[in-house]
Amino acid sequence: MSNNMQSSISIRDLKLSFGSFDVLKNLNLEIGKGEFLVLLGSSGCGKSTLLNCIAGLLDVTDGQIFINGKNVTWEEPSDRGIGMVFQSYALYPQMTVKGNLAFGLKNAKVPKAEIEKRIARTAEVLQIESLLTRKPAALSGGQRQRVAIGRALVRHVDVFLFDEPLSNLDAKLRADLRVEIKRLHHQLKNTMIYVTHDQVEAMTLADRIAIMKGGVVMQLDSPSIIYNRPANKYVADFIGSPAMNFYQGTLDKDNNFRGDGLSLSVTGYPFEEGRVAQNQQVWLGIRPEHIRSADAAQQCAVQMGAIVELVEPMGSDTQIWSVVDKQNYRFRVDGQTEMTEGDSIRIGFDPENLSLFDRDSELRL
Amino acid sequence: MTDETNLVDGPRGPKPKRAFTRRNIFVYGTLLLFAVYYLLPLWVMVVTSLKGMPEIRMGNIFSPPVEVTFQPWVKAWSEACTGINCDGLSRGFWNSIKILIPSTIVSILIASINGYALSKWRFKGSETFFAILVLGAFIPYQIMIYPIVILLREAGLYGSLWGLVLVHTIFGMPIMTLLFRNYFTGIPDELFKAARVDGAGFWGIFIKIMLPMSLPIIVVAMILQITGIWNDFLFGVIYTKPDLYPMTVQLNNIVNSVQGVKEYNVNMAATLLTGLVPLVIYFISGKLFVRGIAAGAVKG
Amino acid sequence: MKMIKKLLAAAVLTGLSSLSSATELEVSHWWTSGGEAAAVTELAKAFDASGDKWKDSAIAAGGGGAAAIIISRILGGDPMGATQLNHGRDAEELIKAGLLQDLTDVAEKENWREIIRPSSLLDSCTFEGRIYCAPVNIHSPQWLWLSHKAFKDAGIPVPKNWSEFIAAAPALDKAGKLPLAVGQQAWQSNLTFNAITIAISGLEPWKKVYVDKNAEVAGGEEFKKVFEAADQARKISAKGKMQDWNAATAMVIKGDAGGQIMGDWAQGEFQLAGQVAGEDYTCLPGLGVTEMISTGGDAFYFPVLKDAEQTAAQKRLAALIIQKDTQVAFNLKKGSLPIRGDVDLETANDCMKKGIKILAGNNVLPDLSQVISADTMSDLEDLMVEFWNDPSMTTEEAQERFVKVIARAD
Amino acid sequence: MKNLNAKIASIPMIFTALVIFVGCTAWTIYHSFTNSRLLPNNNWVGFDQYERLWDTKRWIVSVGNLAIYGVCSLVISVIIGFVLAALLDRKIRFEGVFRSIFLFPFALSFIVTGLVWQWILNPEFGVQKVLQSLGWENVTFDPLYNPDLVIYGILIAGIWQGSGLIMCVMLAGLRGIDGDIWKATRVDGIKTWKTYIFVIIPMMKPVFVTALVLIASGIIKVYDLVLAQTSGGPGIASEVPAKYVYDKMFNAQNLGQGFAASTMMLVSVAIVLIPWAYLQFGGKKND
Repeated sequence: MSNNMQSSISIRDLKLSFGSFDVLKNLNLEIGKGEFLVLLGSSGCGKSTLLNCIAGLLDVTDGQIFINGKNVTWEEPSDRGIGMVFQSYALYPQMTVKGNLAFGLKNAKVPKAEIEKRIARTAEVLQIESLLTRKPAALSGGQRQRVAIGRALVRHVDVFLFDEPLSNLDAKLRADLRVEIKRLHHQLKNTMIYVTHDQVEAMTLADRIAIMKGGVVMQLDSPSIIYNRPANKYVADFIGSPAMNFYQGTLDKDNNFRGDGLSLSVTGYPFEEGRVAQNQQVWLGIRPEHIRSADAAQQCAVQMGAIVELVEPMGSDTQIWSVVDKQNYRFRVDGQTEMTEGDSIRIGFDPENLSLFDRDSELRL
Repeated sequence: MTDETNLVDGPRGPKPKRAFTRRNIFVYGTLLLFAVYYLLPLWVMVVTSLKGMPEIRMGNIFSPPVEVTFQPWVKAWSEACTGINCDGLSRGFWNSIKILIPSTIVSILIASINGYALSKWRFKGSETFFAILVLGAFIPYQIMIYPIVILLREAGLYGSLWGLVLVHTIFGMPIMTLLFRNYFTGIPDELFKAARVDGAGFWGIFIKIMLPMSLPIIVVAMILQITGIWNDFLFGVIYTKPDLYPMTVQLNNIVNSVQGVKEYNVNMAATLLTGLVPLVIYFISGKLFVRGIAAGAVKG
Repeated sequence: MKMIKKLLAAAVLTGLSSLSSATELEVSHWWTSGGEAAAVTELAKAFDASGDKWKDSAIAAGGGGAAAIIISRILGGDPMGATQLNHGRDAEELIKAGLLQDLTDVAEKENWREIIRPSSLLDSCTFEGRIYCAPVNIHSPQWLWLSHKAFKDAGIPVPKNWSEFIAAAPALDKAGKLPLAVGQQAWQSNLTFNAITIAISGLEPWKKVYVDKNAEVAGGEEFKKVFEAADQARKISAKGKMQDWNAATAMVIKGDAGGQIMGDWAQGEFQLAGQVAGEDYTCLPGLGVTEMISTGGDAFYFPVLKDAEQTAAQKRLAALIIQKDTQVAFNLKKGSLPIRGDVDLETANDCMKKGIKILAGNNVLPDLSQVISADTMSDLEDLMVEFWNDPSMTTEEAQERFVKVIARAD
Repeated sequence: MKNLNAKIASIPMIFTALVIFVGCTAWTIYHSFTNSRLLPNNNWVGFDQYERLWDTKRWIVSVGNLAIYGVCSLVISVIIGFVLAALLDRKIRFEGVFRSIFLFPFALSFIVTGLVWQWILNPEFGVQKVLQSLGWENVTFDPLYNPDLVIYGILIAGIWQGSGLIMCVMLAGLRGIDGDIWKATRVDGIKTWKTYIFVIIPMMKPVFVTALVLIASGIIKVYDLVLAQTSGGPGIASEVPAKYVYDKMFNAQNLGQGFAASTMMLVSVAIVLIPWAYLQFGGKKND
């Protein structure tokens, strides 16, 4: 019925309010077939709420949801052609792994042979064949989450929804399973929507990331664009660790930035088309990894002298907190650095790596 | 993205909800049905206590009184007779108050000390005593009734107010101790250790740090004990004398000593009066009451 | 506010009264029905008038339950000043334990041996030659009380004995009356059965079973008849739904029931309702068959108290109870017989006079509580209350269990 | 000495645990093997009291009543408690009001409960009369006066008083269930009632066990309720063990018999308690 074939899920003017509080505000989103979309944001931004609306677990206040071209706004979750994986795994504790995988299918009256076939296939894909007769209590966290993924998998659906699936796992398992999910996506080519607050997960997994705040999508783009050309100051600040350095100042017509002890020309900065600072009040941001030091600084368009205040060795690299004219400049150097506190060094950066934001709208210039 | 018009079709916004779905009728219907079952006796008590005897004989126990009279209440409170004493339930009420106040205070005080010692000052054997105490909550009272009569007699407390206070303290101890022990266990050890480093001792820490912090649990304990002690019948009848009979015992006496015709309206007024204190506590304390019984759920 | 004032006033009053020289004695009893309360008020008045203070502590739990509370208080070491107790075996162990006051000196001074009639009353207060209780009245449980109104409504004459009564039952039933009213408490079932026993079996088998504990007789022909008679009685009482004895009496008074087997204390209820013996109701001692009554009754015991003042007051109360005036005043209200032969009961009604006559003829037998222990009594009560209320229990089964109880009895 | 103050402060607890709970229980058990009458004595008679006890119709009836009352009140309280809790958990309006209504009888004493239901079930004035006056002339509804039904009459009152507590325990259990489980069943398309039966109830096993222990340990103590409602009648049709103990100890002045009966009560509690303790503490290893 729809010629909207490349779009797997589309969300139109979605609104959700609890009482007078709007959790989601007129949200529009198009998710392509086979796309891996990550909803990223800090807690309370509405990302899980959005996922629950897509799943049909929450009734929307206004707007529409289409999955595979079909209007599912009023459909039950089980009729939407989705599978879902939860943070707490939500396995049925009294059933074996096999029972967990089969429960929904049996209930949907899928023939027995078909159920067996699907379970066998799923178990193989997820490498949980040996666990089928165990109960969830006898599984490790990672194994449980595989089973939970398996439960979504056996449903043979086009859309997978993940609600912070890795948050309950320890760091190492999380990294392993992340890779696994990515591999799975390559293998199955399903549409996947993945909610997380972890930017590493987001950056590594996503085809596109939707950064949310206060029920609104701040930016929807590929990870590299989000990282390199954040659409506003919030996104710039949220993505990247350590966070971006920010300085206040004014930008004159000749592209000279002045403020916070900095005075430089931003010639070479890739301005957004048609965007101009309203009253020349701007934020200037620079990512720590774009600040060069020592010899590398000599090649930079902007250079200055700084004092090392604090050295934080992290193993593979080292974070340096330096001060120029009472302003902090955080940056990253090689792990083998010999810089120590109190050293006078030279640092520098290039204008094309900067980010400029309007002070009022906080939008990227 | 491509064809806007196509997409705007179909359902939009919240799924339409009808008030009278089968589910709603079932849910609210069942709840209302049970609400009637639970409320009916209260209603019957109230209406019966406000009717005159002729109306009770003629009418329907569920119907509201045609002519409201407060005479049964007056009689139940201050005129109903047991033997030649005709001072109604009022004596039992004041007796219950007399029993209630010291019993509640003493039992909570002792239980809070127990809980404190058990959570922060464990000594060899303390866990064993605690286990015995908790298991003791499940022992039928009947098995301990008689030996306690002997113990109280030997202590010279039998029949006295303090004897009954002691009995309430003893039988309230398992659940109360459990309550306080669990609460104090939840208070970080660091706080306790810091106080010890500062030189405070067993009692110092208890009075200056633990007690002020335990106000919420004390309220819960009080609700539990007040309703429990107020509603007690068995201990009141066995361990006190008629002078000190609590309200429940006196209620039973008044209802069972028939002089002439049974006055059901007076009986119901007396019953309501006796239930009033715990009911008021219940409706005032609301959620705390629920918390109390949830905490006391292991009681028995 | 008013309440507080009242309280203060009460506190002041009690404070004042304890200042005076009167000694306060707490007296426990289980007289809680209307007629009983009226009678006990007479005792209290007399005691207060003598300068002491009667502190009433009535226990409404029916004889058995009240005795439990009384005994546990005596055992618990916080006894009352005086207490009603069935004289008989209830008290034996208490006396043995030295918990009850020896009244021998009072008895000698007041010459109880001479006054108290029948002398068996004093005998049951005597233990190893010492006297421990003051009998207050004679109660005989074997009376059939009949409502004239009920029979009139049914259009038949008032029966003169048990068999006539049984014969009249269908007519009463037809007239919408409950033929026989029996309260559902265990002691009432037992009392009714015992009265029927004496009427049906006569004296000798009764004595063999209850005094000698002869199980063979209990299982024999005579008692088979007793159980059959009891079965008839239970059938004509089956529709009654009351618990208390005075609720049953009330039905007789109102004419809703034909009759009730109850002790002579029921008299008090009729009197209180303003009814006249012979006109409004008829009483048949020994159910009109065997004109015998048992000389049980109430007696006061005086637990040992530490305070000398109170001990003296106890003895004063003991003496007072036996005195003529007290006896008359109390027994007239209570409907029971006085414990001395020399009182003038001119004012007594028909029923009491019948009793006095039987007593004078010395047609007496011991009270149940004097010949069997509380334990056996409770076994009997358990059996009888079940028999009375469970129509499916056959007479054979009941008798079989009865034999077992008697065989075990002491 | 270390912890001296703590030990001193624990004296009341130690006293209660050892002297009352252990000592008094042992004392009673010991004396159940004597022929103590009004006063306790040491005349050892072996199992005589127990033989007599189990040969006594009233005790058998009492135990039977307790069994009926116990099983019914376990089953019904758990069903009512769970159904109400489940309904309240369905995000309904006026949840607080309903909860208050279901729980308030728990604040009332058994004496009050017994008297109210005695009144409502009174055939002369209560439900029976109302039904008859509504036109069902031949209806009889007098459970308290029918030996075969009386225990159910008491049951109605007992459940009225106690099921609110079970509802509370169940509600706490339901609220403790991970919300994701519910979401998972919706995604799987499981019907609500199926979810309760196959997923939620199995998950609430510990809550059910707690509820059962709660009810069971309360049942054995039932005394006030029977006393107020029927006094054991009609006949001995509604007698219960706790009342037997009390009557034998104090009325019949046969302590030995009362002690034997109370010891049997303890034994039956142990029968309930030991499997529970096993489940509660032994079962943890499997989790």
